[in-house]
Parts: sequence; structure tokens; C-alpha cells
Amino acid sequence: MMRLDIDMTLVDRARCAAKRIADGIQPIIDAYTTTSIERCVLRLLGVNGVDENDVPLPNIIVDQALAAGLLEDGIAYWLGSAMLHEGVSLPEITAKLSSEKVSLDEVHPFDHETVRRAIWHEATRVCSYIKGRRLERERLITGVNSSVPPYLYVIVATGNIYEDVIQAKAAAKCGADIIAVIRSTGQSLLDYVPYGPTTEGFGGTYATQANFRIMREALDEVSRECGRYIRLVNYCSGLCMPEIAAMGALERLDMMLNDAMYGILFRNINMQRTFIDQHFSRMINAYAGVVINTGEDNYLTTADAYEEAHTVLASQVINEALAQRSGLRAEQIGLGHAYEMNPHMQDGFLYELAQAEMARTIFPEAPLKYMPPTKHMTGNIFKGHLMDAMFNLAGVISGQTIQLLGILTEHVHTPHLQDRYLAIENAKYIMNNARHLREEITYRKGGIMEKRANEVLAKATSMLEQVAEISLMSAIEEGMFASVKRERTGGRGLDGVIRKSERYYNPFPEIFMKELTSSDFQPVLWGDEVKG
Amino acid sequence: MMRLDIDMTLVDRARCAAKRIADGIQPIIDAYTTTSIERCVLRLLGVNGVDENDVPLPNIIVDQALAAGLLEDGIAYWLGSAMLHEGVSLPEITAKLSSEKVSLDEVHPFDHETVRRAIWHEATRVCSYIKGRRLERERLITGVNSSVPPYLYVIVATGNIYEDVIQAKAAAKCGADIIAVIRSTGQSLLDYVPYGPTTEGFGGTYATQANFRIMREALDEVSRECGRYIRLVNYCSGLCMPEIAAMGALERLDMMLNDAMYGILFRNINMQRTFIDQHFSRMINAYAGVVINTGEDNYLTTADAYEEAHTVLASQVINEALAQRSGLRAEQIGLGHAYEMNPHMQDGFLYELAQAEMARTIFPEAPLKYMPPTKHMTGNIFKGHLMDAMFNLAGVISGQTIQLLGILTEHVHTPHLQDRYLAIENAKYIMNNARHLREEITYRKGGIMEKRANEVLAKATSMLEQVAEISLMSAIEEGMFASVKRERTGGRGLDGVIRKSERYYNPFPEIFMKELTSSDFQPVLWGDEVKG
Amino acid sequence: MDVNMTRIRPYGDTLDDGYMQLSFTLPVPLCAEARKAAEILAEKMGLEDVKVVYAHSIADSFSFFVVYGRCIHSVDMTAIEIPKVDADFMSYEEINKFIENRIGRRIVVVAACTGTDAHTVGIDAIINMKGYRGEYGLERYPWFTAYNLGSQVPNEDLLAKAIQVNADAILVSQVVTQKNIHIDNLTHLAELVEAEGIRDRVLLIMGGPRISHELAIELGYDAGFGPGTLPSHVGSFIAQALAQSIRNRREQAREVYPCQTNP
Amino acid sequence: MDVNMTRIRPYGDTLDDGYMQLSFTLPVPLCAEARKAAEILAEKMGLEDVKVVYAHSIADSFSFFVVYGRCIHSVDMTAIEIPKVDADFMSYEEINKFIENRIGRRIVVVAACTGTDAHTVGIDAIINMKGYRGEYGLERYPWFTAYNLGSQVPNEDLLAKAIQVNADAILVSQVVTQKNIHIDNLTHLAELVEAEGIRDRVLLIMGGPRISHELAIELGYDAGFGPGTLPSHVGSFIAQALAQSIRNRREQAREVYPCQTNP
Ligand code: B12
Ligand code: B12
Ligand SMILES: Cc1ncc(COP(=O)(O)O)c(C=O)c1O
Ligand SMILES: Cc1ncc(COP(=O)(O)O)c(C=O)c1O
Repeated sequence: MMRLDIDMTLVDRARCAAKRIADGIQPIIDAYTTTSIERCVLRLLGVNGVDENDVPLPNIIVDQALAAGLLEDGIAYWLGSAMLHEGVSLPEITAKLSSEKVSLDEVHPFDHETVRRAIWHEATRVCSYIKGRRLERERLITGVNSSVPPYLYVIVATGNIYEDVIQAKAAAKCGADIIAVIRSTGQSLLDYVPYGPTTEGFGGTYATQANFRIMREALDEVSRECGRYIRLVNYCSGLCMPEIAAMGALERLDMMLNDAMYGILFRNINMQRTFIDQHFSRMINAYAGVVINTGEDNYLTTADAYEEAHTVLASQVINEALAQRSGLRAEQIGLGHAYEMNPHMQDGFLYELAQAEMARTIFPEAPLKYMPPTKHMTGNIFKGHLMDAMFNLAGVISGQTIQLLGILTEHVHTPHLQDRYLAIENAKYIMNNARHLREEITYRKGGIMEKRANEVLAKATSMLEQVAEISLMSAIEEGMFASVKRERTGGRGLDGVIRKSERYYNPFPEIFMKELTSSDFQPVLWGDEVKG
Repeated sequence: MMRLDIDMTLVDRARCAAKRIADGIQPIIDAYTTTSIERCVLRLLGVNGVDENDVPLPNIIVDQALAAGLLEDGIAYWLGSAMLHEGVSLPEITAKLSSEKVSLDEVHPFDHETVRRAIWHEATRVCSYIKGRRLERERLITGVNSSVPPYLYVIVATGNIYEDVIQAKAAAKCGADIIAVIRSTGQSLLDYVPYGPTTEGFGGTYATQANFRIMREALDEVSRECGRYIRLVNYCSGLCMPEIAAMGALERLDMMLNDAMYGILFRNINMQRTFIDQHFSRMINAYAGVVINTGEDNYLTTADAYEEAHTVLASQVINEALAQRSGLRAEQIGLGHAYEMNPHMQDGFLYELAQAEMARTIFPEAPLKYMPPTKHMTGNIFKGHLMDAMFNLAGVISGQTIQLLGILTEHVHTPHLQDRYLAIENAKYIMNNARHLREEITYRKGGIMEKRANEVLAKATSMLEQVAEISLMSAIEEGMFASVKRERTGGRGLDGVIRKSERYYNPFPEIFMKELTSSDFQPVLWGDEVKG
Repeated sequence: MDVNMTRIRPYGDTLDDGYMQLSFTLPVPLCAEARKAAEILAEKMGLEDVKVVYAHSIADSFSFFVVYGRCIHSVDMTAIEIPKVDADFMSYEEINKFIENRIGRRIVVVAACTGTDAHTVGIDAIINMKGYRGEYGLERYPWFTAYNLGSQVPNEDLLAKAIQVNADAILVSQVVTQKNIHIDNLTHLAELVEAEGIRDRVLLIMGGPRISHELAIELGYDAGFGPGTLPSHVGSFIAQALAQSIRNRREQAREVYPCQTNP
Repeated sequence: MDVNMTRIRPYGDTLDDGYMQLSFTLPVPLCAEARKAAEILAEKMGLEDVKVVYAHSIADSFSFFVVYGRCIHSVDMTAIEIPKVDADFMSYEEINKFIENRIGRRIVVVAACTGTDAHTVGIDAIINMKGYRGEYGLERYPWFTAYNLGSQVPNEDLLAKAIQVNADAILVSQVVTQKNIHIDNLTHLAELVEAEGIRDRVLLIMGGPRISHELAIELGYDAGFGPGTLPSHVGSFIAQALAQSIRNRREQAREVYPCQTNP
């Protein structure tokens, strides 16, 4: 039985429009590659490390290829050719390339099939490693205790990975299920991924493969201690979206913030670059059994949560349609939404709850990620703690999957240890104390809440149909999302978008999609819920 | 439509048992008077002030009469006789009596009718003064803005009436509707009422007539400033229950904590004394248009809120039956209940809400007074603030009338100024943000909540029938309420219980009951609710 | 994490960052100067990087502040020595066995919440059958005889009862602490006991939410029990302290009259 | 209430009682000594009657405390002098009229959120048409020309734009303050402006949730605007400061070349 009576014909129309929207950008995704995708290919093929100037080796090699006008063939093609040309192994050739002992433009281009044979083995090897890590996760979550959703998600953000570890372990012991390591401000605009463990970030800690590994190990340790599997999250977004997806897949991250439009709207990253990158990065996420989290909550940090609620829904449906094309299963698509209504609004809680129930109804299989109040949080930590409690209540009543816990000091600083403890205590108290309220209440037919949900749905549907009409890129140009206007050729990173040549080669999409579209692909995502 | 489907036949049976219970103690109420009732009569007749040793004049005179064995006739009888005997006015005779210039045992007993004539005029004069104050309240609340229930009730308790005034005014400006001045520890065991303004109390401020007046004036002032009528509450309980009722009536207090059994159970005051006192004190409250608040919440401070919920309901029904006999209208009977379930209980919120809805359904006209979490409050003020929020939510969902706000420092100290501000902010936020949730949701038929409510009702009904069987006094002797056992002749104050003689005289019950039982008696209690 | 125990500082999100949160109210209308005053006050308390993150006017004449800052003070944990209740905590069975073996008779205790204080839940938790958090109260112990006089008991009555039943221990509960009324009341009881000349024959024990063992020692009591106390804690202490004092008395006796006790 | 403004103390429920609330975490496991350490720390901060009302272990190696106590420090409010934005706040209409009459041309401002900071909501509130809390932003003012460069703008770009459009005022927003990154960034911008030699020709204005006018003055800016700022506040300041500086320049000019300007 539906909890809120929602007009399902509108939902169908919305999804239909989203399909047309996704169709509209597929040609670009198919026709182009990006520097980041190519660097990602290198990473997957084992290229890692930095030179003496701290420039990552994948950047060195891809920049060489780009400068030489070779990138249109795909870095894998030239790497294969170089291997064949020099007659050495993959590790050897990458060492030579990155130390510039071999220059790509001197390499003889081999024929496609030969290159393919040379690369294929390496590519499948890393894929089975990634698959192994996925299975490792499945082993770790099977049988052990698991919390009941909403899962408690908290962030750490000290800027120092070692300090983050302390915070993360403490949070897990307090009851957190999911830990996100927030990135340093500005990392999303870097066109490379920093290297090694880092201890200096602002408002967050750099996403590096070493940091991923350090945190994963720490959480595995604390998982064993707590007898629960603690999930790790990072940000698969910005100019290095595909590379980070690869790093996460290799280091067994469990979730990734990964949105089809976030970078365009909020980081002014070029839209073509973003659409291309997100498609490839999502395949990796899908294959790694990662749950992605989309970023619709961000709309409501600049736009009004009541007025613009429909843009959230519209974006969710688009994110869903695009994600499906990358092979993500519904259970992996953690669509984002947020509790950002002005707390002084009469009946604001009813509207929030209506929207939360609406999302739950429209995306019954998605592990919805519910974001807490942030915009209206002030330095009044006491009031803020209450707003977070009402958010937690809405989460448990509407049956959200992932609850990003609000922190009473949201206006003040990135969370201190005690702030996080209080946030977890808040959630545990509210969710336990009102655990089955969801089953106990029904909403009035034709009431405020039902009306609100259908109104948002209707607006979203008509918006989606309009977007489908004019195309997604034009819609963004017109500022239809988050009231932000971006140009098709504006923003950062367009210079990294390259039209693929006839002989373009990248082994991975084929490997990934084969698995992802097989009926065997049934990643275990959430464990057994041996309820407490 | 009933919000929770409650077995109304059980409710009828419960009320029927309560009637029998009240019948059972009526003979004692009718046959006895108490020192406090007689002192109250003196106060109503204008005797006030203290002697050089700070002994209140009503005590001096009543103690004289008691010592002389005259109290069985009623102090009014002897006061009248003394007036006639000395041929002086009432003020003159009380002056002489209290300065012991005239001794009651030297007074010639006049015949009943003569005495009656002498006293009647004075008695009706004070009654019309009290009525005047009631009408004054009605004038003050008519037409001005009024809050929407639940009304926000907060306490002040500095021990110093002048400091209390500062706190009370600040609270009113923050949005409080009702201010209670908490009494100093131990006042309820004093067999006299302190005199004059006081500045030294522990955990509260002495209830004195001067303190009542000072606070009433301050609140009248702030009422004008805020454009809302701010209500004043004090404690009409303990050994001086009737006297305090009189003081409150004279000083236009709006509410009185006044319970038929609280003193017995929680202050070990003799039960006969208490039953007799409460009956008379309630007539005064009724006549003054005061809303009484009963004290069932106290049960749950010693007993478990889940296990013993039915004792609260049983006591409410008894309090109601007894209050009706004193002429209190249903709208004046603010039955108490409380949100005291262990916060760590799964679904505790559902049980709390079920009980709150149950009370609302069983007593639809009563201005229910809902008490906040206290017992499970710890020094964790952050968690405490959340518990108070859930309480506020239960209050607004279940449509309580009087919401005694929980304070985050409940475990720590009597409220500081900022604690009260935060408590009011909490209530305003929650109640506004979820204002119409009540109208939006319905509870599952046969669900956890409905079952819980009916279970409590069934237990209460069978308890009441048992009490009716063995009599209320025996039930208390057996420890059926609050797990406290009290003996019929135990506790404080039995020495102040006096069997009335044939010629016993007290002019007031007649005056009060005449008005209270007339169909004209329609006190305006809550104003127009010019909703904001 | 490499914590220097000789200079412990508050921890926000990095070791020794010193972060703490304050809230308070100043009795002045809210204005830029009031905000500044809040900041200065925090600085006087030894906070650096003071941030007044919230300022709200209460009723026009008060200002409420939430403040964060980094505390420059530190505490030497290694130098902290606090008196602790000197007892190994035993279980219900162990306590009874201990008394049976070492004392050989039932221990008599009297308990009350004295003065105007009417909060009995705490003392009831320790004494009454029913007990607390799943533990039986002392009344239930076969090797204890407990008298619980209830609430608002005058100190004099408590003492009289103790003398009457020849109590081994007097247990007093104090919950209301406004204006330090509990200190007055507890001091008064200690003086009465002293005056009666029975101080060396009776264990004097206090308890309550704001009571610490330190305070108890300060006021001349034998032990103090704070929040979360279980009946078995108190039982363990009484049994062991009593056994000890019996032993002491025996030894004293031996010293004074060596030949009498050692024939 | 008789408040002595030369020695303001926190108010709990009685004038000058000094009550305040603290919460903090110590990086030690919870034990009696940790509790005591919390108490000692509060005492070092100048609290009396310290009550550790809550102590909770976080993850075995940290202890969280809630503490109440009475602060012995006081603040002399009469001695507080803080720089305040020197402007009479005017309305939208008044500001436009003021500029029309006193300046006689459109004021040009450039604005951005610089460095890696991407929080534009604050600066947008001041600049964009839509404005904030029912007030229009400067873009909407007929007598302002405003360029809003958005977020994550390098200081160099902001300055270049200011020079290019011959701006009267540079408005910079800083929201992220972790590790005082905002101070570094703001200082850097001021240095750039100085180095460019245009400091006397342009108003330098900062804003953000942790910005105060005091900080602005300290870093050599003309004004700083904190939380709750409205576009009209900023507009008023710019208009008046500009009018003033034009007058000053005129007077200076008069002093240097008296005959030229006074023929
Ligand atoms: C229940 C309660 C009441 C009940 C008491 C019922 C009863 N029969 O006890 C009622 C409703 C009657 C009541 C009334 C008042 N109360 Co009251 N009450 C509380 C409340 C909510 C809980 C106390 C409690 O039961 N705690 C549970 C027990 C188990 O904990 P505990 O006492 O700490 O006991 C444990 C230990 O401390 C220890 N222990 C305690 N005593 C002893 C003794 C010994 C010998 C040992 C070994 C151990 C020991 O062991 C126990 C188990 O671990 C508190 C607020 C709170 N949440 O703490 C306020 C509180 C204690 N009350 C308070 C006040 C002021 C009052 C009144 C004076 C208010 C008034 N003016 O009317 C009245 C009057 C009572 C009076 N004359 O004393 C204040 C005290 C403020 C202060 N610090 O001075 C509090 C803190 C509320 C507040 N914030 O204002 N109260
Ligand atoms: C919205 C928001 C975001 C949005 C920003 C969207 C956007 N386009 O602006 C998004 C989601 C993108 C975001 C991201 C991040 N955020 Co953010 N965010 C917030 C949030 C929730 C609200 C800020 C806001 O919009 N306030 C409303 C405006 C109107 O207020 P205001 O900025 O104070 O502006 C007023 C005045 O200050 C003044 N003013 C401001 N600027 C100027 C300039 C001038 C010239 C003048 C005159 C006046 C003026 O006028 C305005 C109107 O009165 C705050 C938390 C909070 N509740 O405060 C965190 C917060 C600011 N973010 C924070 C952080 C750390 C981040 C991240 C760095 C986290 C990360 N590592 O990913 C990222 C990265 C962003 C980056 N690179 O900078 C921290 C900052 C901590 C600190 N003090 O250092 C906060 C406090 C949250 C937290 N507790 O961790 N964030
Ligand atoms: C989808 C998504 N990606 C990334 C981020 C983080 O932003 P940044 O680009 O600063 O890493 C967010 C922030 O909430 C997000 O929602
Ligand atoms: C009905 C009633 N009377 C009186 C009191 C106050 O108690 P005391 O007897 O200490 O004044 C209460 C306390 O809550 C109460 O509920």
C-alpha cells in the first residue's frame, strides 16, 4: 500500500521524459573522451605515483599524449603500442613513459587487434581485483550484525587523514554506520589527484588513494571491533571524477558522492566534460558494488526548499536515468534529497515529511540519501539540535535508507568529536523511540501532505517534459536547475574533452558492461540486517 | 471522530466506580472541619497579618479556639459571637482577638441565627470581591490576543520574589503563557502561611499573599506590554491548602496545583485532613474561576511510567469525581499527566503519544496539563532538550491544553533565565512546525497505540472498581497509588481535624455552592483565541 | 594519539586544539558592545580564537550567547589524587558471604533523606527491596537490617533512630542543593553525631546526585556516593569498612591492654 | 535590576551569580580522575562552584563533559570601544537619492568569494537582484553598477576586474574559516591592492559569517560585515564613505593647489 497517494501516471511521464533527456546527451558521451577518463584508464592499468615535482604520473603521460595529439585514440591504444614497440611489460613501459625515457610521439602505432591483445590481459586482471574487493565487501557484510535503516552517516573533516581516522573510529564506536571523509575545499577544481597521505586540508581532507587506504584499514579494524561493517564514503566528483572512481574501486570504498550535474552547477565545470566523465565513473562504481549518492540536496542550499522542491525531484529522475545507462542497479542509486525548509514555517514539518514520503514512494528501491538541515542552522546549537531531531524523525517515519546526520554546530565549524557524538545520540534516540511510528500512522486523504507531494510531482513532471523538449544542456544554459546558468562551452575542463578517433581504444567499458548487464550481477549491498 | 478507538463502556464503568469512591469519603468531608479550613474562614473574613513573632493572626485565633475546644463550632460562629459579645465590628474584634485582648473562651455563645446575621454580610462582601476579581480576569482575557493551545507553562523558582518577577517577565516576553512560582521546599509541611514578601527560599519561593500580589501586578504589567494575558499559578496544597486557595482567589491567581491525594502520598499528610481540606479549597478555586491542576504526574516520578500508567488514569477519574463535588466545572479541572517513559525504550514515543491521546479522548473538556520528562533527564542537556522536543511534539499532536515546558537543565538546577528561553523556543518551534500534524494523521486500527491505550484503560477501570470496593482510604493504606502506603490516622495534620458540632457554622460553602450550581456560572477561562 | 598526561587540554577535532563550547547570559541589552563583552569574558577565562557564534536578545534586557574558543589552560592528570571509596566492589552473594565470615552478625543501617528534602527515589534505590537497575536494595540482603525513614526527616530523628537500633551506619541522602542547603544540612548531621559521642562507632555515609566522595571526606564523613550508585557499591563499602574498623578496634584494644586480650 | 555596567557578570537566575554552561571533551578515558580534571580545568578558567553534571565516555578514549559553574570574571562594559561601520543606514530609495545628489554618478563595485571558497549565498545576498530578506541586492539599485564574479575567484582576478572597470569598491566574501584560511586570503588581497597602488582609490570591504568590522579594520580594510547584513547596509556605507572620500580628496586638492581649485 502506498503511504501517500501519489499520481503514478505522472511518475511514469516523468521517467519517460528523463529517458528522452538521457537519450539527448548520449551522443556526446559516446563520441568523446576526456583527459580524466584517460588518466583513469592509466590508473586502472597500474600507473600510480608522482614525479619529483609531485605531478601524478597519469597526468604526465596523458599530458604528453594530449600535446602530441594522440589522446583521441585513447591512452590505452598508445600504451599498448608503446609496450609492443619497446617490447616490455606494462609496469616497465609506464616507468619509461613517466620518466620521459620513452616519448609517446616516437611510438609506432600498432594495429588495433594487436594492441587489444596486449592490454586486455592487464585490464581483466585489474577488473578481477576490483571484483575481488567487491566480493570481499560482500563477505564482510554477510552474517555480521547490521544496523536497521536509516543508516547513520557522519562526516569527518579535519584536513588530516590521521586525525580523521581517530574521529572516524570514535564515530563508529558511537554507532555510526557510514563515514564520509570530506574533501578539502577546492579539490574538485584540481585537474589531478594529489598523492600520498595528506595532513593539510581546509574544511576537509584531500582525496588520495593513500588516504582511502588508510581510512579503509582503520574502518575494517573498527568494524571487527564493533561487529558491524562500517562503510566508507568519498567524493567522486570534480575534474577527476573517473580517477577517483577507480581509486575507490581499488580501495573498497562503499559509497561515492557522484552526481551527473553537481560539478556543472556548483563548481562551474564544463557540462560536456561532466556528462562524459560521470558516465564512465559510474560504470566503475557500478562494477565495484559502490552505492552512489547524488547531490540534489545542494539545490536547496541556494534555492528555497519549498519553492524549488520540484527541481530536486526532476534532477533525481534524470540522475536515475543516466545512472541506469552506466549499469548501476536501482539499489545502487542513492538519490539525494534534503530537509531544508525554513524552520519557522508553520507546518514546515508536514511539508518536509510529505516530500520525504514522496521520494520514498517514487523510488522504492533506491537507497535514498537524506540530507539534514544545513542552510537554516545558526550558531544556536540548541535549536539546531532540535532541527536535527525533527529531521531524524522524518527520516525514520518515511523510511529513508541513508541518513546523513545533522550536526548541531553546522553553522560553526566542521564537526568536532563531541558534536558527532551528540548527533549520533540524537539519531539513535529519535529513531529508536519512534521506530515503528511509520507503521502506526496513515496520512489524511486529500490532506496537506498528499496535496503537497502531488504538487511537487506535477511541477517536476512538467519541468522534465520541458527539459526533454529543449535538451538538458539548453535547460542548464537557461538556469532551470538551482537557478544557476552555465554555458555549453563555459566552465572548467572543456580543454580536456577530446573527440574520439576511429581507432579509439579503452578496454574497460566493454569489460564492465558485460558484467553489469549479466543477470549474475547481483551485488550484495546492505548485509543481512540481523536486527538488534 | 475519536482519534484513538477507545472502549467507552470501560470509561463509563471507570467514572461510575469513581462516583462510588467519592461517595465513600463524602461522610468524612461532611462531618469534619480542619484548622486550616477555619483559618481560611478567618482569612476570607479579613484576618491577615502576623504578630511580633511572625505568627499569622489566623493561626493565633484558631489555635486559641482549638485550645479552648471551640473549633468544632466553626471559627465563624465564635467570631460572630465575639463581635456580638463585644459589640464591635469585624476588624475590631479580630484585632482584639489576635492581640489577645479578648479571649474566645470568655465569649458568650450567641444563637445561630444571630451569629449568621452578623457574619453573613462580611462573608458576602468578600465573595463579591472574589467574584469581582474573576470578572476582572474575564475582562482582561476577552478580546486580547491569546495563544493557541497547548499553552506554554513555565516555572520560576529563584527563592526571591523580586528575582522571580524578573524571570517571569522575561519568560512572558519570550512567549510563555503561564507562569508558576514554585514554592520553597518544605512549605507544604508548614501548618501556617508565611507572611509578606520573601526573598529566601530553597528550590522555590514561599507562597505568601504579598508574593502573590507582587507577581500578579508584574504579570499584569507584562500582559499589557505583550498584548496577551499571562496566567499566574501557585500551589494550593499541603497543610494550608484552603488558606492558599483563599489567597489565590483574593489575588487573582489563574491556576492552582490542587490534588485530592498528592499531600497524602507525597508529603505524608494525613488522609482525612487532606480529603476535607481539598473539598473546601476546591470550592474556593471553583468560585474564583481558577483552573486547578492535579498532580498525577508525580506518580511517575517514583513509579515506572509504562507499568503504572493506569494509576495515573485511575487517579484522574477520582480527582474529577471529587472536583465535581466542589462545584468545579469540567473546564476547570486540569487533570495532570506526564511524559515520563524511559527514553531508551523502543517505541516509547508511541506509548507516550497513545497515553496522551487516551487522556484527551477520555477527558475531552478538561484543560489537561501535560508534564514534561523529568525523571529520565540527566546532566546531558543536549539529550534532555531533545526529550523535551518529543514531549512538545506529543503535546501538539494530541492536543493538550496546558504544556508544562521541559527544561534542558532539569537534572541540574531550577531553571536559569536562558534555560527557560531555550525551553520556550523549543516549544514554539516544534508546535509551529508541526501545528496541524494532528489533523493530518490517523492511527492504525488495532495498532500498537490503540492497544496500549485500551490496555491502560482496562487496568485503570479494574483498579477503580477494586478501590470502590474497599474504599479509597483502604486502597491508600494498601499502597495502591504510587506504591506508597499511608495510614488512615498516620501522617501530619490529623490533630487539625475536628468533628463538627451541631452548631458548626461556616458561611462560605453555602455562598459558593449557590453560585457554582446555578446555570449562570459560566466563567470565561481561556479568552478568545484570536489566532496569530 | 599521543596524549601528554601532564598537560591535558580539551579536544575539538585535533589533539590539543583546546576547543570548548560555552553558553551564558549577560544582563545587558543585545548590542555590539554586549557581543564584545561576551568575547572579552571568554578571553578572560583563557580562551583564544573566541567566536561568539550566536547572540540572542532575551526580553530586551538580557543577551544570550553561544561561544566557542580554544582553551589555553591544561591539566596535569598525573598530579590528580582524589580520595576514592576504599572498597572492592562485590556482588550481592559476595557481600553476604563476606559479612557472614568476617563480621558474623547482621549489619544494621539507618537511612533517610533529611531536612526539607523530599527526594526519596535515590535513597530508596539503595535501601528498598526493589533496588535499582536490576539490583536488590539492602533491605533484601539477609546480612543487613535496614531502616529507611523516608523523606524530610529531621537530622535529630535520624540520629535518635540510629542510637535506638544501635546502627553500624547512618546513610543520608541529599538531593536539593540550591544555595548549598545540602552542605549545611550534612554538616549539621555530622556535628550532631560528633556531639553525641558516637562518631567512632558509626559509619557516616552520604549520597545524592551532587555528592562526591571528596565532599564526604571534606565534611568528615566516611564515604560519599554520587549518581549511578548501586546498592552493592554501598553494601561492599559498609561491609569492608566495618570489618576494618572492627579489626582496628581489636588492635587498638590489644595495644592499650596487651595482656587482657592476649592472655 | 540594578546592573553595574563596570562589572558585568553572567546571569543565571540572580544578578551577578555568574552562572555559565560549558561543554568540552578531554582526550582521556572516563574515570574519576578525568572528571576531576574537567573540574580543575573549569576552575582554572575562573569558575567557582563547579559542577560536572554530565560525563560520558566517547569511544573509550575520550570523555565528554557538561559543566556548570559561576564565573568570577567580570567585564567593564563602559570601557568597551569597538569600531563600528561609520554610516547611517538608509533605505533603498534614500541610498539612490544620496548617490544622485552627492556623487552624481553610478557607483561601481566588484564582488567575489575568493580563494578556494565556494560559498556564494552570502555575497549573492548582497549583490544579486533578488537580494535578501525582502531587500533588493545592489544590482537592482539604479545608482550602482555591480559585478559579481561568483565563487572560487583568485584574488588576482578580482583585482584585475576592479582595475578594468575602475571600481569604487571591492567586496570580498569569506565563509570558510578553518585554520584561519580566511585571514590569509584577506590579507593577501589587501597586499595585492596595496601593491597595485590603488588602495586610496578603492573601498575595500569584507563580509561573511565570521567577519566583524573590527577584523576588517585590523586587516586594513574599510569595513567588515557579519551575519545578518542587508544589502542596504552595505549600500549605505559605500555611498557615504565614497562621498566622504571625494570630499576629502577635494579638500586635499585644495590644500595642495589652492589657487587652481579656488580661482
Ligand atoms: C523525582 C523528582 C522529584 C519528586 C520526588 C519524589 C520522591 N519521592 O523522591 C517530586 C515531584 C516530589 C519532586 C519535588 C521537588 N523537587 Co525534585 N526532582 C525530581 C527529579 C525529576 C528526579 C530525582 C530522582 O528521582 N532521581 C533518580 C535517583 C535514582 O537518582 P539520585 O537521587 O541521584 O540517586 C542516586 C545517587 O545519587 C545515589 N544516592 C542518592 N541518595 C543516596 C544516599 C545514599 C546514602 C547513598 C549511598 C547513595 C545515594 O544513589 C542513587 C541511585 O544511583 C529531579 C530532576 C532530575 N532528573 O534529576 C528533580 C530535582 C532533584 N528536584 C528539584 C526540586 C527543586 C524540587 C522541589 C524542591 C521543587 C519545589 N520547590 O517544589 C520539589 C520539592 C521536594 C522537596 N521538598 O525536596 C531540583 C533540585 C535542584 C537543586 N539541585 O537544588 C531538581 C534537580 C529539578 C530541578 N532542576 O529543579 N522532585
Ligand atoms: C550553503 C553551504 C554550502 C553550499 C554553498 C552553496 C553556495 N553556492 O554558496 C555547498 C553545499 C556547496 C557547500 C560546500 C562546502 N561547505 Co559549506 N556551508 C553552507 C552552509 C550550510 C550555509 C552557508 C550559507 O549559505 N549561509 C547563508 C548566507 C546568507 O549567510 P552568510 O554567508 O553569513 O552571508 C551573510 C553575511 O555573512 C554577509 N556576507 C557574506 N559575505 C559577504 C560579503 C560582503 C562583501 C558583505 C558586505 C557581506 C557578506 O551578508 C550575508 C547576508 O546577511 C554553511 C553552514 C551554515 N548553516 O552556516 C556551511 C559551511 C559554511 N560550509 C562549510 C564547509 C567546510 C564547506 C565545504 C568546504 C565542505 C567540503 N570540504 O566539501 C564545502 C566546499 C565549499 C568550498 N569550496 O568552499 C563549513 C565552514 C566551516 C568553517 N567555518 O570553516 C560550514 C560552516 C559548515 C560546517 N559546519 O562544516 N556549503
Ligand atoms: C554530488 C556531490 N559531489 C561533490 C560534493 C563536494 O563538493 P566538492 O566539489 O567541493 O568536493 C558534494 C557536496 O555536497 C556533492 O553533493
Ligand atoms: C498537586 C501538587 N501539589 C503540590 C506540589 C508541590 O509540592 P510541595 O508540596 O513541595 O509544595 C506538586 C508538585 O509537583 C503537585 O503536583
